[in-house]
Amino acid sequence: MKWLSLLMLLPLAGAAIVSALPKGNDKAAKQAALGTTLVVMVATIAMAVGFQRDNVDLQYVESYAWIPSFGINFALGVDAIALVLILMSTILAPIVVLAGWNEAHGGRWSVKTFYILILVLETMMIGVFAATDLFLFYVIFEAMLIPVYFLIGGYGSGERSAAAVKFLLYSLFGGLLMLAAIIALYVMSGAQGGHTFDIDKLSQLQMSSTTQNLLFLGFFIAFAIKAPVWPFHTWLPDAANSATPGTSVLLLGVLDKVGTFGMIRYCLTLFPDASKTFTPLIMVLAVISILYGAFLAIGAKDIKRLIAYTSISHFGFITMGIFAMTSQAQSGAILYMFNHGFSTAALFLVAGWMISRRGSSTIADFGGLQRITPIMAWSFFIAGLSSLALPGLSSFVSEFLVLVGTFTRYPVHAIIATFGIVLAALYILIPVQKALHGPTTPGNESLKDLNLREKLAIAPVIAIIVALGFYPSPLLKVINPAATHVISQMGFTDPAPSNGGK
Amino acid sequence: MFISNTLVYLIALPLAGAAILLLGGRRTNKWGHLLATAMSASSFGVGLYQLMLMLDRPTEQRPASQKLFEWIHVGEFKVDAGLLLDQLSICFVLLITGVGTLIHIYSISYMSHDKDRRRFFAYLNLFIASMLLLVLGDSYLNLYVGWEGVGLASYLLIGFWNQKPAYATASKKAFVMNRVGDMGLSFAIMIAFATMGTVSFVGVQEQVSQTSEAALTAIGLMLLVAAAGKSAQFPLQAWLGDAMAGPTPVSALIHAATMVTAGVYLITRSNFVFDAAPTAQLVVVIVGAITLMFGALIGTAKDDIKKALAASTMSQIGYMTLAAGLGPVGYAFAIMHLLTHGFFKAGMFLGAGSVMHGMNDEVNMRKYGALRKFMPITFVTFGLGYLAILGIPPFAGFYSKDLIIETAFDAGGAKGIILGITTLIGASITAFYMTRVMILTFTGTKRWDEDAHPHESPWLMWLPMAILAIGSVSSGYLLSRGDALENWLYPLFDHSDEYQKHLIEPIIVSGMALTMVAIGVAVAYFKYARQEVSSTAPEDVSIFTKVARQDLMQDRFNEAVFMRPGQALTTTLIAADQAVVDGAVRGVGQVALSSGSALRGLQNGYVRSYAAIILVGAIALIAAIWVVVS
Amino acid sequence: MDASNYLYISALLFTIGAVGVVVRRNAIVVFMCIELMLNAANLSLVTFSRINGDLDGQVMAFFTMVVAACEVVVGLAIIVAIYRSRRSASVDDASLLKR
Amino acid sequence: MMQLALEVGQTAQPEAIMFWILGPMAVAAALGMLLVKKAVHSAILMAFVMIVLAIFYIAQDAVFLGIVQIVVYTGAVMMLFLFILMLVGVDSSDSLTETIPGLRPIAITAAIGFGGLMVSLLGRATLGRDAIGLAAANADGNVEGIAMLLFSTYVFPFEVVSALLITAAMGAMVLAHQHRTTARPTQRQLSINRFRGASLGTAAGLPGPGVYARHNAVDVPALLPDGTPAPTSVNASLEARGDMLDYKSFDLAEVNTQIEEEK
Repeated sequence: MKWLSLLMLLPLAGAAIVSALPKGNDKAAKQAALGTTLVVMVATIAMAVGFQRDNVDLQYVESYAWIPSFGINFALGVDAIALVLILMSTILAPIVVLAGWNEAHGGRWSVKTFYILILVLETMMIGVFAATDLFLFYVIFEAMLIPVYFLIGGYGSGERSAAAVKFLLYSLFGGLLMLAAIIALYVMSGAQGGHTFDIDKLSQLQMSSTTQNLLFLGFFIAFAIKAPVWPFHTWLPDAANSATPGTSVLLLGVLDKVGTFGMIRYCLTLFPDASKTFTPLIMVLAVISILYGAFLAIGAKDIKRLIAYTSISHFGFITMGIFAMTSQAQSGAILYMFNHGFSTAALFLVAGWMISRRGSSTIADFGGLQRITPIMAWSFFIAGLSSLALPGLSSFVSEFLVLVGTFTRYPVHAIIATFGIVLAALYILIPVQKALHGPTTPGNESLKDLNLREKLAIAPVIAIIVALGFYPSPLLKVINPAATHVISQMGFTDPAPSNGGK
Repeated sequence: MFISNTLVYLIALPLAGAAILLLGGRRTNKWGHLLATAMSASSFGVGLYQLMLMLDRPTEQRPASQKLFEWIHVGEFKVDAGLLLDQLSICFVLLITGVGTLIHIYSISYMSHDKDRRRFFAYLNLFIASMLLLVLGDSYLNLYVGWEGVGLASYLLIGFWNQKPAYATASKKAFVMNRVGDMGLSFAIMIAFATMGTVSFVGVQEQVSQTSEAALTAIGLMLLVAAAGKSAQFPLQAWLGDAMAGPTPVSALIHAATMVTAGVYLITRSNFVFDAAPTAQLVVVIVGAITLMFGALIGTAKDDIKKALAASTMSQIGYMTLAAGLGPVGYAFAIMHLLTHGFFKAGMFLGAGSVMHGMNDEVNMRKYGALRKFMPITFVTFGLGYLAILGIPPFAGFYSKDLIIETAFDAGGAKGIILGITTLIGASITAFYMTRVMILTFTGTKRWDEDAHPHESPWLMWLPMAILAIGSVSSGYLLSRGDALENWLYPLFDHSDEYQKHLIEPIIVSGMALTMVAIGVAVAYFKYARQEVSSTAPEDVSIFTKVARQDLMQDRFNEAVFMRPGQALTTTLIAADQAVVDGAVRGVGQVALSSGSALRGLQNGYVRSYAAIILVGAIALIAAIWVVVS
Repeated sequence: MDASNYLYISALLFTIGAVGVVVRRNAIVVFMCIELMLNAANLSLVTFSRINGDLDGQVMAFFTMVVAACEVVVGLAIIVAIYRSRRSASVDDASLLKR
Repeated sequence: MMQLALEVGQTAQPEAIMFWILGPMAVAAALGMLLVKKAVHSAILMAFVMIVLAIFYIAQDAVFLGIVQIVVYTGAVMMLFLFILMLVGVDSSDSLTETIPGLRPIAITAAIGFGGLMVSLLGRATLGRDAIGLAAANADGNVEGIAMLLFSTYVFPFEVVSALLITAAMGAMVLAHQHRTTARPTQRQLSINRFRGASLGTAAGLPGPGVYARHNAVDVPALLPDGTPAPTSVNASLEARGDMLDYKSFDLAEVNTQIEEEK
């Protein structure tokens, strides 16, 4: 069964259905979108069940000739990393639709358009992780910008157009560098046995170290902007601040993962030597991201901005894990990508509800919500705890794996990064104190608690956060072989216990 | 090792209680407190059952373990969700569930007027579960889960009345300072994994002999940082006083009897590490000594009864830490003091709660006085705890504290003398401030506010106090009779360097200790019982008192060294992010824009100037050709 | 007689034509200067033809003449059209392209 | 100087003589084109340059082109220019003052640079190489040679060029065609306008030049009955060109406005 193309076609079909609906029937559009995303989610889970977890090769491989004269194929396939991320994306999609039931109202265009954009975006989210042809990957990588651009610019708030343009410019700049590198790879492949965009074949290319370094940078900067890694991060707070909460979830939860996913799939695989050359630099950038994002989050006055900054910190952890080159750090980083999707989703969705009820996103405008809207407050609190990596919640497992794995090879980096956990406590507890605790401030007395739809949306997210905190094994068992494979391909093995030099 | 499959119920019962109460919401308001108490009590029951099972087994079979499921397996990093119940943890299990249950019972009445009582009990159960996980975890990482779990429960309970901004701040402060300690624990785990390849207690113990002392010292010091954070030891002690914002039963359970002693548990549990790292041990002792004096000094100046008790707690844990740092001999005494302290300090806190209950939640001791007649049971239970903490024979503190003082002297040399004298002076100051608390609260003249109507608390409240008072009286004797606790814990600790002969005869040490205590009591008596006590704190006091009232400047220090620079850094970074990082990007755009508008001047619309530009371009082209040709 | 002398004079005429295009404002004079440049180029072509000993250069010059004729026709028509609407034959007055 | 004289003497063949006489004249005429104020003069100078070029062509064995140059350029194209000049008339565009600041220095500098570069490049490229000459190519006659090439090798471009010519003619017609936006005024309408206009002063038409004037020439204004010159009596183009004589000089200083009744 052609699972992957089916997965990609389903949301498109949903989009077609939504677009065929009569004008003005918003409810039907929402229901169709929700139904589609649920079907996709079920299909993805069905696919994931059949995944052979000890097989490190690509699975569910499909390939169709697309532009034969350039050797371009519509080639799909997943390894464990891609599978996990696709799973995350497709689980998040219905949650986002359900949670943001009313966020399309008041946009520049119709509600129908909003859901068409979301569904098209879902197709691309699946495609970008499943693509095994570099050209296909690039096309989707760039094409994803289009729906997001319209989602931010058309349905956001505040300076949405400026934010959308900033997002687009940053991403296009990175994409341009990557395009140059991709063309270079293509040309070189022509000189070494036939033009191709196939990743496997491209990874066999022989190139000088200078070439490899340059091409690596082309890819890495594109992914670092996407991820985002300091100092390429400034688009994220603006975009997250202006986008609707649902869009922000997809933006931070899924789209940004393309960056870190790309680092593993493309940077490490295609340019192993250059990766090693640049690892010291990248590790430093990652550590800076961790602390920098945390500090900015501590000082943030706007709740959406705060969440965006925390994500910068978390992406620092992911990047650090990827380049630390130990199986713990690698597994941790991959697991972190999955977990971060959910903890950020929870934070953003609840923050979105808070903001839509209060009509303000300034933290200082809230106060004493715990007594007015206990369920909403608790949801936010648990999401926050997950974000600060409290043991027993999912982020802890991944964050600790990253730290412990990094420590075995880069103790200094790991130690500095660990200071991030104290800062994390601050950046979560400060808004918790200001918004949820304290006396109920004027303007908050009559806020309504979560309704059934919202509870239904947030419950699975929190369930996943808690469940994976206590029992991450099912995911880890899928991830581990892939992570170990990446490490061994790079020629690394886990450092043996040093016994402290005895 | 014995494989048990019932250990999990210890944790599962209170955890289920917490889950039911939190998820059940208002529906469980009516019976929630009862369920929580029942869960705690049944967990205690399971603990007793486990103890019986343990006693049935031969010594080397006593530790029991249970593997629940595979938690994190990545490469060589293998951590199972596993529980370990040995002679050390059973002490804690019984203390936690026992005292915990008593405090549940107490809280039923104490919190009966609070409309959020259900939530309070849910948190209490959550705390019990986390604390049990802390002491039952079979690896440092499992311990870590419980470690942060109790931190969370503590955060929730300190901030239980978080509608008051100060209380919310106190809870945040506690959590963040605890996190600093947690960071130490993270480091310890990381170093342990990097050097030994394992993080389980058993694994680390096996690997100690193959590991360099430097690594072990590093692990030990990091564990000490963790312990300092959780146990309010110097320099991470500042949160404990503020933590008194929580309801009094919380102070009794978490911030006196159980959670704050987790640091001592951690050090004792890691005895194999510390035994092999003398430097780390020395630092432990120093931290303990500093804290015991620090806490004691703060205690002398506090008028808030709970804060005085909190300072006392800090000081007493300093004793335990000091003992734990003295090596194999000290571990058992640290644990003994921990257990007796659990009884008498919890009892006194509950007594304080009872007093507050009768005095409209007044905490200022200067507004008490002469409560003996109105609250006889509270007076008696509190008084028994008082005698215990002073170390008057035959009360519990006598057995445990004297042993620590003895051991301190036994350390030998200058170290022994310094430590011994420190502990003796600490005992004297303890006697002073505890006597002060007693006198100010229960004797002397009435200094109440007019609307105060002191009365004895209901039986649900005094019963736990009474039980704890019995513990304060008897636990010391029971635990030290025939060195019961020492022998019980004996198999866990390394006794390669057997008991040294006492350098000073125990009886002399006891004599010295009692003399010091008597001096302390006497000073307090003359200062507070023989003079009129004003109901407001006098302002014309010595600089030392002023400093002590401000907790020896600990908050000022933290503010000046960490908070203000941190805030400045944050503000700077935010500005810099806008100006420099984002500014660089926007600068590029600006350059493009301004060069565009500069170049736009060339497009003036006049065909002739375009033609001139073409001409110049042609010249450039020809010049280029010319250069290439030549 | 060195044939390259013709080339020099061609270069000179071409340069003069180019300057004329830039400095004169009357569209008709500008046009004439363009014609001058084309003719200078033609002279070069003819000279090249002579230097190389074949007639391709002359054919090329012939084509240039035809194209130049077309250009003149269309160009002058444009001038007339512009003059009609703007009452001016100054190229500076036809500067609607700016900004 | 000696050397130059010698060379001139050595190359004192007919072609060289012709070149050294006509070449400077052509350059001078081209320069004059830039410098004279009136477009008509430019056109005349241009025509001269073209004729010189035609002679050069013929001198270089390009008889056909030389003739075509005279017929097409000097005859047709330049006449076209003159026609258009007449149509457009004269206006301020003939002024030689520069209106775009800095353009003239740039143009002159560029011209010197351009010319210098061209000359030096040409010097490098051709100096010291003898021309092959067209004697062989023109063996069958120049016209026949060109015809051979045009209708064989270059037949396709030739056809394309013919299409271009036709298109250009079409284009010129389209561009020159005037769209009327209002109905053409009838004679009646014109007549009404003339008499119902703002003043009756022009009802009889503009005064012709030279009326009541001392000179009967187009550039002499008519005099009004009170003896002052009438500015409207001289063609505006003449005025714009400054070709008009100063009419003040035609002012009748002493006019006896007292009309004596004839008896």
